Amino acid sequence: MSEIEFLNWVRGPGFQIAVIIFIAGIIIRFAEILMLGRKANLAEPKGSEMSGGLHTIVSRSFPDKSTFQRSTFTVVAGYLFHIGLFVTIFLFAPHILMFKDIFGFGWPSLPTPVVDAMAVVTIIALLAVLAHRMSDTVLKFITTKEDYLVWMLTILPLVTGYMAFHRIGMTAPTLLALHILSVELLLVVFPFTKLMHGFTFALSRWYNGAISGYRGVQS
Amino acid sequence: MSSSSVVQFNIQVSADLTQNVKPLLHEIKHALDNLIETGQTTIIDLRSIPLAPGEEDHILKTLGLGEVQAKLDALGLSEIIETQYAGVWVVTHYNDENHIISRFIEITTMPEILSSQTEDIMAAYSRLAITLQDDQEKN
Amino acid sequence: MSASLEKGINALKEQVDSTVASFFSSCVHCGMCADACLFYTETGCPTATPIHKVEPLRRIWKSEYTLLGRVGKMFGLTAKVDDELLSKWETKVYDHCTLCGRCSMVCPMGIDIALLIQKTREGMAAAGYAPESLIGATKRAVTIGSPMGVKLPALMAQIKHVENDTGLTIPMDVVGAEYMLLLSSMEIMNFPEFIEAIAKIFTKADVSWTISSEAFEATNSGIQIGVADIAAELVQRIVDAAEKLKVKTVISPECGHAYMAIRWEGPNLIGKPFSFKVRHILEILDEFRQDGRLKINGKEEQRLTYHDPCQISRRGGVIEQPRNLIDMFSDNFVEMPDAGKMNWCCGAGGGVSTNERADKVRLKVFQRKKDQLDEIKPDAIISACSNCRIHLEDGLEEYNMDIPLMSLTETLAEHLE
Amino acid sequence: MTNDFKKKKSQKEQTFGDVMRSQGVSRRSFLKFCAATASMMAMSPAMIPKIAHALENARRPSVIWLSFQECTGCTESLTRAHTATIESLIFDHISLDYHHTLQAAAGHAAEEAREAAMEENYGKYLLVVDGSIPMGNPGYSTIAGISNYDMLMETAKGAAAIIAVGTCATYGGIPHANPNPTGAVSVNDLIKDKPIINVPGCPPIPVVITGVLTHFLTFGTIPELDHLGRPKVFYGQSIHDRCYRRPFYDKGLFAETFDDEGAKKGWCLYKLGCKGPTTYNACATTKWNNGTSWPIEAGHPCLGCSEPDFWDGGGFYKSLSMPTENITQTAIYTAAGAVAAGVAIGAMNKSKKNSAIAAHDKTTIDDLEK
Amino acid sequence: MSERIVVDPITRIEGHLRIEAQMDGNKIDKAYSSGTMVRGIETIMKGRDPRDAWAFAQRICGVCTLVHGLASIRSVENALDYKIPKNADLIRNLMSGAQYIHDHVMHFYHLHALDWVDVVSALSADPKATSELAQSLSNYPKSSPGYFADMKKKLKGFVESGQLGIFAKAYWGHPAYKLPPEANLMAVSHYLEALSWQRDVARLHTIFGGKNPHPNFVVGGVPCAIDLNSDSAINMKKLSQVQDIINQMKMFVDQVYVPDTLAIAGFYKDWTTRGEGLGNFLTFGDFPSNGMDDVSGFMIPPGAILNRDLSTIHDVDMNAADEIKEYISHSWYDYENGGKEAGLHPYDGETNLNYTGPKPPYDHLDVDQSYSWLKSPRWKGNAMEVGPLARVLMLYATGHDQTKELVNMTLNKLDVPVEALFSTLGRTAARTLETKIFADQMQGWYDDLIINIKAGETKTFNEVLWEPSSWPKSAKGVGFMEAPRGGLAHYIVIEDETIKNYQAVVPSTWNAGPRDGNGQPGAYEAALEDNHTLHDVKQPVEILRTIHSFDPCLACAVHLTDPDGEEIIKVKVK
Repeated sequence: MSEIEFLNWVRGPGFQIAVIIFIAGIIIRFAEILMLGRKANLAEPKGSEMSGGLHTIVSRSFPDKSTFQRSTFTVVAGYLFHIGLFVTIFLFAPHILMFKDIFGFGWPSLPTPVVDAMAVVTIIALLAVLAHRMSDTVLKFITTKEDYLVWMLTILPLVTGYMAFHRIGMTAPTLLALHILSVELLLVVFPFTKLMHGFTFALSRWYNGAISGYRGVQS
Repeated sequence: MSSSSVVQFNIQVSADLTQNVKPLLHEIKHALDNLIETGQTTIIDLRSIPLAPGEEDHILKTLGLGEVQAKLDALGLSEIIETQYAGVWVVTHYNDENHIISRFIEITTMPEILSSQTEDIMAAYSRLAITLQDDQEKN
Repeated sequence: MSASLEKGINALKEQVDSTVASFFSSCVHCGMCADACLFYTETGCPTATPIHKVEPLRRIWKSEYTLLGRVGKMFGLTAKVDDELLSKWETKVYDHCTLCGRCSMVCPMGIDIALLIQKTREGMAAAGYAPESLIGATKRAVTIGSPMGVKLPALMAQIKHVENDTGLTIPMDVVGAEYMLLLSSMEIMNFPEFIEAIAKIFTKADVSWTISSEAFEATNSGIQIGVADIAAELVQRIVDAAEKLKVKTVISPECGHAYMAIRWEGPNLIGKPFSFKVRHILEILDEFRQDGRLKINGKEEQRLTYHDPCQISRRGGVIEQPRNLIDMFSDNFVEMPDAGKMNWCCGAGGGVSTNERADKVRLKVFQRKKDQLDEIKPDAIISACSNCRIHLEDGLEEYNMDIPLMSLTETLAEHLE
Repeated sequence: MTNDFKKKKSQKEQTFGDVMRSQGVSRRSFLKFCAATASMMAMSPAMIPKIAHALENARRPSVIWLSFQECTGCTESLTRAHTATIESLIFDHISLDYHHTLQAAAGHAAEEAREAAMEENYGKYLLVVDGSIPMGNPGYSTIAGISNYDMLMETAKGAAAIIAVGTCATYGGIPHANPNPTGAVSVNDLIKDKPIINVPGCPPIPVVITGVLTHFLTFGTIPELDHLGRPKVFYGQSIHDRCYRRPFYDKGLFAETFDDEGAKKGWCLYKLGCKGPTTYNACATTKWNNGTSWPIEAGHPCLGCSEPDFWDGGGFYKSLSMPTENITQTAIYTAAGAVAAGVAIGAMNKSKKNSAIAAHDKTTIDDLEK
Repeated sequence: MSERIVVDPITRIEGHLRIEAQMDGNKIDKAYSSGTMVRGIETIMKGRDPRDAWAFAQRICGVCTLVHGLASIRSVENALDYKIPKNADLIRNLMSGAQYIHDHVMHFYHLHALDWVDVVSALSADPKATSELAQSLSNYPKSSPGYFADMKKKLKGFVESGQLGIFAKAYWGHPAYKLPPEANLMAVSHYLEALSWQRDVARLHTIFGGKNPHPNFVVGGVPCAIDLNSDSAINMKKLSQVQDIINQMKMFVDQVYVPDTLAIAGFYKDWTTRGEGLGNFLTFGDFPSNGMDDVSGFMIPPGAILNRDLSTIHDVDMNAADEIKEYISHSWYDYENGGKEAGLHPYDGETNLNYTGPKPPYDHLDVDQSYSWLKSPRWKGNAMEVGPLARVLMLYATGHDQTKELVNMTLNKLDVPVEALFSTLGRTAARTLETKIFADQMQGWYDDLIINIKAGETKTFNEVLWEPSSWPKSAKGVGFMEAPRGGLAHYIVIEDETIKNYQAVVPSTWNAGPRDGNGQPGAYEAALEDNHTLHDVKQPVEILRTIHSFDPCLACAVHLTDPDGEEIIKVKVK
């Protein structure tokens, strides 16, 4: 297979397969979760599930002072790579074109050098996260193979994307194809790993907030 | 013919698009320094550098026009121009139809193409000898 | 597979619902829950990481309720729940967790880890992996009516004592009373001052109240050990008594998990809404305050602080009320760091105090409370949970701290006109 | 009269230097020619003396040009070369002994010319091929009743080297595009035992064709090739890397349509589908038709024509970051299917849980004490 | 028994053409024209983005290089009712006009001239006499004795090298060559001049389309933006280059091409009485001044002429189901809808490959069965000739002043009657005359463009229908034009934003197509059957003259599609 054939494959059938697994996986995962159901709370409510749930969806993005002090690294590095991922995925002009092709609409992009710098920051943040994970007593203890796999699959599109943009090491079509392929791998594992938190975070935060909200506590 | 507009020095130049212009001028500076220090000459093929429309004109304009301008007629016209920076020459070759076929910036005391070539000198010698012999025979 | 293990696994399967599934789906192993757990912060032992403690439940969710896990299970790739796992996890789940729910508050994914532990205990208990002392307490609660073995005569004796001391009447089995007061065994046996204080306040506030001779015990060992069937049985006793006496409101005393059990879990355990209201004593007192039924005489000048019992504050939503009440008699109130819904557990809730095996660790993790107290150096501590009180006293003694400890209700009663 | 055209064996071995001298070309002119040649071959000016020496001694080889499934665009492109013009090429550099579009002879005579050139220059002639070869059926393309495959194999046998000109000959090109109705293949799909230089492009840049020819004629060697068999001097860098619009890409300034402000100011054409980033060719430096312009300068995105399978790259106006298939439709169908599957799987979960509840065995204190 | 002679390959054309002639003694009795190569571009185009179609269609032919691109663009615009800015029409006219001039000159000198010009004879020319001849014809500057002496020297050196290259094995010395040595030397010189000239004028395409061959187009306008203040758009510098090119075109056509044609024609007047062929002529019309919807603004009017009757111009309806149909009685195709005998309008056209010819290598085709990859298009059942002759006749018949003037001048100069137009030579002359008309017209389009730009109108592209989501669910359209070789029409059916069917009905199918079911021959065949006696059947230069007068361009003429219909024959590896 020539490199352009490879590129055509990852842009065509490969991408389709990845999207099919991604979408089907997510929907199935949600069905799996939601259809398990949850018993209605019979206790006399003191507050609102809805307002508690909605509040928590937002509020858990902002740790309280004491938590921030205790988990400074996790919070800062987490913020950095999440923002970095958001910027590099959603605010890079070529990516927006892809979304436009799929959704039918686009949005403004950030200047390429900003995205480029952000990619570097994100890669560094992810490396730091890994180093932290491998050195911190708790993290080392609770980390599973899946965590390393997911880390690898998350940083791979960034690294290949960075290499493709700066054309490091291989020919441009190969680099671009590898970049797209790495994204496809990410899409494929997404629904079946902890990456799913990208979607279920809202659900779990909502439940947490709803449980507390019902009792009149803001969580 | 458009290409007969040999070297146009008064063209309006817009923003420096590719950012190749400045490095090129710096390279010329280094080559000049090298020429002074070691006597080594440098030739830069302008066609090998990706330039935006208008940039070649910008370079030529920056280099300006110096004291020496020579024209060759060898399989089409050639123009050899010393720029306002002595030692920096712009050599432009045209084909029979007056199309530019190549353009070089040479950093040298004198471009090789201007010198008489040994083979040509030898051929000239024998031609001259024959002419003189013919004259002798005629007379 | 042994029958008990099978039963345990089945119990775990029953526990998985959409909340559990969404929680496990969201965990990214960030480890922030560890920093929120005093069992980790004070021991430095990573096995105390909250999310780690719910591994048995996670395995059941994964292998039974996820596509990938089910496929993996077919090929023997998905991790299994077995006796070895459960026995290993027994201490993690019972000794190293007070169900304080602080981890549930910091998880960036919003995972209610305390809830998951509660559910895990259901499986552990069903499979026979519960601490002996908790089993004993539960047995006493079911058979005798109180985990500490307090029977009606003991209560009546204490009441008699109080009535003699104060000249007040403590109404028993008054049909049609507005409030029915529950008491925890500890209050009956260790802090009869509490009964006295209530009698004093209620009399002054002029409310109709009563204690049921058939269901006076507020605590619920079923909740602590994690056996819903037993918890429901214990709740049912109170419901029956309250219905029999036709009271409007049942008052949960100064006991954290009792409030949780009767107020929030009760109706769900018995499967139907209550025909009466349930309030914590502090809620009632605060209502009195609002209604102007409490007149205060003189103020404490001591530097007071308030220890939030987890099940009342963070898990129960009674946070403002104690502070309103303290304000009535104190001008020198100081909050601990992280006070309110983020306050740290004393270290003995969730059945840990009952679990003799955990005595050492609960005193060790008291260090956290000590640090909090060291920072503000109060003259006295007020709390509103008899379980907290006992453990705080133990802790203060262990760490040679000479700080008096007071019950909010009792202190309030002292300051009544 | 044809007698005048009888070969004079003694003169056949003339070198290029001899030809130049016999035409009275001076050394200086020759050097100038070499300078232009170096420039055309994208070689460093430092190579000029070497080129001069090599050219001096270069012979005028026989070239056989075969056209198969093609559009003649490659030949047309060859005629547009301004350095080593087609005239100087066919009169001075090479002996173009067979070329459909240009040769005078037709029919049997044309075939005789090919056969004669093959016989007389066996092992030495250069074979140039444009067009793909249909393997679906020999009848899909014939010349003189001979299938393209047979003619290629027969002619390749005695060739010193083969130059595959154009994307059809190098990678199969447009006939090879999906669904490849004639089973078109490239030259190097069929020939494995000869050196092959691939000169792709649809068509290739005129001076790249002559540049490659000249390189072979000058040095008698195959230039350094990349992994796709392309001469690195011309195909060593991507269009994007040498594009004068690259700074706009880096700044994130893109033309959104063909005549908006961006288009007028020469902003990057990435959003309009430019394949420059994945295309290796010399357009950005050599430009087209004597440096007049090139597609991107003329406002059109690069089609990627020097790359294999560029026809199947998912649309010329779809940018490289866009999927080539209709993902929206895929997503909608998938979602619909997945909802059904999800409901089924969810129902399995639900029933599993219900059976667990049904299997609930009430726990009593006796159980606990066991 | 009569002899069957075969000319394959027909060289100096685009594509792969084979002619078989059934002889009656030395006279051609029946001629058979066969296209021998097929690629399947129409099949390949199915399912693709209609906006991409032009690039595929353009690769139908690299000689006509832009015409299929333009016809394709127009078909999409017609289907979508997509209006384009005035500037885009003017630039397209300029590009198309340049194509004519470039293509016709190259055809004359590089593809056709060697049928009339004996290169060997040029070696015996007197440069001085050649110079006098040249100067008597025009004031083209390169006509000094020294110039022709140089040319002769160059040619001599070439011949003496012993490697004749492209001139090897031709029919040099054939008695059919009638030019004096001086005319031959002049023509050979101009052969070389034209090579260099074409290189230069092709740059017009490069300026607007980025390259040549295969310049770029875009549905909805042209890709090049206009901005006089930008280095990176069409600016004054580029426009003045265009003006220079137009001047060069005009100069060469006026001073070299037209005089050479007339001079050479003067020696071959016998060729005004043969090679007529069908006598039916067809044009689709082109070069709009007011968009493709306004036929009255076309420079070349559409119409059909039957049986040489110039007084009656029949209307042509591109979309009428009963006018244009393609037949496959003698073509290697099969119609699912109607079989071998049916004729299909291009919207319903099919191209199912069905090779039934002899297995290569073969000597003769079976002309009673299918014998070509070309179909047989017919207009209202009539075989029609398209191309320069059809256009000149159409312009002549509709009273186009310059055409009348040029035609009359030519007839007078050659001293032949008007019937001489219907011949091999008439066809070649018509090509020269229309080149002159286009070379003059180029300036008009250029001036209009400049006026527009100076008035501040710089729009070159209409983005309104660019996004496929804005298109109707289904649409069909025809993009027609006059290509240098004749009327060209691309038919497109668009469904769900992709191409459902695509059919190109091209000039060489009209001209080079095989017989239809009624035995009615195509234009090549009919022309060859008209009064062709071969002097030497082994050197059939006469066939080349008539065939080349049509300027064959075969790649375009070849259809094909469904791979299902193909018969796979294993290739034997020797």
